[in-house]
Amino acid sequence: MSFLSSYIHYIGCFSLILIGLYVVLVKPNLIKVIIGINLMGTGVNLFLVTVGYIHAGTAPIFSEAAQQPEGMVDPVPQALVLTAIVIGVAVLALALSLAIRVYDHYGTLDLRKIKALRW
Amino acid sequence: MIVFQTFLVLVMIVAALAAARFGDLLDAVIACALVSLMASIIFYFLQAPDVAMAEASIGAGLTTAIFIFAINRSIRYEENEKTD
Amino acid sequence: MSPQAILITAFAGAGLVFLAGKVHSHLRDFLAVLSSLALVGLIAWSHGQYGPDNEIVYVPDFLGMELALRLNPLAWFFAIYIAIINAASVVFSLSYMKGKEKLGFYYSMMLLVNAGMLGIVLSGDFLSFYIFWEIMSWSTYLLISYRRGPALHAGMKYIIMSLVGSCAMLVGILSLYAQFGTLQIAELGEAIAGSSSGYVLFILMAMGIAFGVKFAILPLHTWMPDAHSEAVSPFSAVLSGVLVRMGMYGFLLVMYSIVGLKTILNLGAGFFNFHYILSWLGAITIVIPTFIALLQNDAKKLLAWHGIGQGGYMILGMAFGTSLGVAGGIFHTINHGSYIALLFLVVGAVEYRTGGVRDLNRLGGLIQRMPVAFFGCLVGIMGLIGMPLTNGFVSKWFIYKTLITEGHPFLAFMAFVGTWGTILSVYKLLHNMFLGQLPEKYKEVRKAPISMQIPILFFCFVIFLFGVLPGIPLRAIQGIQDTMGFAPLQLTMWGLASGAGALNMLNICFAIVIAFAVVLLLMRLGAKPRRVPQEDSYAAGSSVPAGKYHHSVEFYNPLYQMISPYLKDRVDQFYYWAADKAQGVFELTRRIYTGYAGTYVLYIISFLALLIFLQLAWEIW
Amino acid sequence: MRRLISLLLLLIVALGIFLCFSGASFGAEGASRAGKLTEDKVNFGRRYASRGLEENKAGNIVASVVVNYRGFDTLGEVTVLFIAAVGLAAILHARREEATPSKAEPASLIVFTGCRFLFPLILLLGAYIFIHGHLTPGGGFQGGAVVASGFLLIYLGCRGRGLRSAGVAVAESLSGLAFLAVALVGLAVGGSFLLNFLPKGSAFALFSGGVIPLIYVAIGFKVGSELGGIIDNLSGEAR
Repeated sequence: MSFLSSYIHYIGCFSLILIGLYVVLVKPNLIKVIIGINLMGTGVNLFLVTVGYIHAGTAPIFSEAAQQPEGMVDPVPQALVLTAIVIGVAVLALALSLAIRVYDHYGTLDLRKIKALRW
Repeated sequence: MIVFQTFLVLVMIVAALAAARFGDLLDAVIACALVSLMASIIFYFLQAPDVAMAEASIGAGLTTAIFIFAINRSIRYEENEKTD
Repeated sequence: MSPQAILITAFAGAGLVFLAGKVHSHLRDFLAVLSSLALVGLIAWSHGQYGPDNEIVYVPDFLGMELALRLNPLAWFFAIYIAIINAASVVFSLSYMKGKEKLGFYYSMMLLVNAGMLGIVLSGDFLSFYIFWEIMSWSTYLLISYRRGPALHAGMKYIIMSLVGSCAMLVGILSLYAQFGTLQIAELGEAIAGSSSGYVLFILMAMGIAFGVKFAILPLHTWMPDAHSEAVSPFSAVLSGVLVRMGMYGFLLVMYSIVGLKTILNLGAGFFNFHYILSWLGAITIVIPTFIALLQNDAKKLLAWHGIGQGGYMILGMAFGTSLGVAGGIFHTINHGSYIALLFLVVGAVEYRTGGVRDLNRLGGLIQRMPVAFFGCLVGIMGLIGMPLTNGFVSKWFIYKTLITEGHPFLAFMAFVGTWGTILSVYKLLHNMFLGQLPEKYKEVRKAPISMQIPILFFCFVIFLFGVLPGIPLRAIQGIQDTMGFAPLQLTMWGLASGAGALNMLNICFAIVIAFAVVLLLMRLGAKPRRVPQEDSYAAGSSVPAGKYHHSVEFYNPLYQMISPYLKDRVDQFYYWAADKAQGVFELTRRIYTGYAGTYVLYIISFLALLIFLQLAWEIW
Repeated sequence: MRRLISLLLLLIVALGIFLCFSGASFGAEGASRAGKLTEDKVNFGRRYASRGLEENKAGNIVASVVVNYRGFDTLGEVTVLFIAAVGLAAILHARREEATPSKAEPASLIVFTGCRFLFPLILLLGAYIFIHGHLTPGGGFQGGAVVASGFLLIYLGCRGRGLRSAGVAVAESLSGLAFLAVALVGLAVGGSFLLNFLPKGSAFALFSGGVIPLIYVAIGFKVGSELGGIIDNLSGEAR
């Protein structure tokens, strides 16, 4: 149990990153590759927030003036992840729009079949 | 509480594996949304309610919708994956 | 006149001509001729003004080095030679290039090549030498590829070989700087005297590759025929006449001005000493290209191969380091410049009047249509062969005499063989262009315009002048040799006064004039020649259409069939083969880019995994 | 084959990651970390958490960090978002002209009415989230995303209706300009970009935190309109 409590979050986020990497490595479908990148992004976000966590911490939000700041978790990774999520969705949309254009042009999303990508 | 979080993480990993595995891209995207949802709940447990909100609305909501739009405009099923 | 003024004139001329080309074509032509003639004048005026007054540091501190210009006998000699040939071909260009496009660019590039070459000979340190060398190389590239199409390929071949040479030269220069901390040519001469012979050999090799490419010594010659057949004729004259001979200047500079006579002669041991190898290279450079020239049907290619072959004589003369031989080599350089430029101009004139025809099988009988060009061609090939009364005779005499007195009968024999090949092939040139039957389509050909005749006649005059009075250039050459520490030759205005092999051109001149008069007299006394109409010949009882009857087609066919298997340009083939293989290797590296995003990620992950693996392995060990 | 190699490589990477993090367990304040956590100059998170309330009078420290302490990052992030949206519109523009009108059936009346009913509520929720960003969890990004999901609902449920591109562009530009203007006023008033120049008010009140609510509202509008525009572009409705 102590192992679980120590590492389960790390296991979760690195599993996501590795699964995402695996998808990017192996899958030839462009949308699948983007899904993989999305999974990796989620994993990285999770990792950053996990790093900022401290045991028995409270959220970095004061609800009353008397609350002590000592027990708060680190707010900086949270702010970082907040922006990262929004940027992530914008970049994702851009990638998907490119995928749509690729599909319009080549009629396929299979990266192995798109010869023009070859240099 | 840690047991619940472990459960969430396991569900998330299984969902991610499913997203990697499914040949139907729509299924994969739904699995992806599940991953985001689980991540969102984990964020909440990690005392990051702001991030949890963002992940829930953007990761689980908008991203899924955008994926679905894209699939709608291209193809739904992954091609036969011949390992080369 | 300071060297700076000369260079400023040269470069400003190039720039101004380009600008004038935007304004008006006559202004451009006028400026081009004016600036090239002004250069000749300036350089001629600066004759004899050597010494410390004319050593100018024009950039005092460039990366801790001084960039300097200087004027000495060697530089002056080459400068006037460059300027004259360039001026002649600019004058020739006036009508040859008329109506072509991008003329402003053409003229300014001609002047820029000129300026680059002047910069090379006037530079007093190796850095500016290198800079001007590159200016020359690149503007030459632009001029070779001026006509586009296949010319681009020829230009590419040239510039690639030239760049290889430049890189080798840069290696040599950097090594010199690292070794001695200076690039001033005057200081290098003293500094290098104490260094080991291996190092000297390395410098000579590195520089020799650069100069050899420019000079078209045999294994490095392959760019030249292509470049010539694609370049415009006036530029061919410059290219073969002077630009190639910058290699000669470089050899002279490095071998005799910097390394010094004594060191050069003691370089290497036994049979593998430096001047043996150089002279054998020269001998091979004479024989093979001369016979390849025999097989050419393109007039300019033929001349280009001769340009390569004649370089061998210069190397032969220069390699031995005797005063006679070096004088012969330098003299042969300018002689070659005069008659090869003349021949290229003649071919250019023929090409101009016949509408771009250079194929020797399709020309003929132009003697009556273009008498001046014929005369020029005749004088040019006389010089090329080395007939008495021409300057080629004198310089070849020097070289042969050097070979014989130095005891190299084989080399001398090879030089003679080269001369025979020259005679055969240039006779083909003369005959196929000017003698024989005039094809129907050239009935209306007019003689060359006056601006073409002037350079042609000028070079004819130079050839005869230096042939009869070789003392004029030889005295200047003696000035060069004094600065290099050669024993002085005993010169007279007519030739050599020294004992064995004394040469008196005046006597020879008289002898030839008398012989000529006798022959003329005999011909007058004998039967009068009769002009034979073209159709008046035996053709198995039926008359042959005039257009079919042409003597000059496949001129040396039997000989050709005999020697052509031995004379393939295998060096060129080898280069192409090497380029092909290299391209194959580079194609292989393109396989890395599979166009599949997963593969790229795979590379990154592999690298990451490698790092992790190494780290883990490190900890275990 | 490829799969095998990939798995092998990932295994090595996973091993490396595992070895990296085997020492640092989750949520623990180890001896080295604890020592530094209390130093404000070293641990910015600690500094923001301990001083954020008194400096900005904003209860939500994350909002303080996003808008004020790290406001410049947010400006850059909004720029990235803008560029992505513009790029997406440019990429899909060509397609848009030739797009045929969607042949999808209109939604049923219940869905249609439900969507129309829910839409203002969702907008209200989004507005609430970004207006209260400095007090409660949430803020411009989350609120903007909620607003955008309201538009998404309209796209899904009420075919043929949607954002007007001009309106989206105006809202987006104005909100971006508002962000910049607030930041520049700070530069003009106090000499530093993004200075919190307004009176802070008392903590935990709606009008507190100086410029933080203002900027968060601007970000909310901007994110909402940009994500809405992205949805608009991607949904491919020809209008």
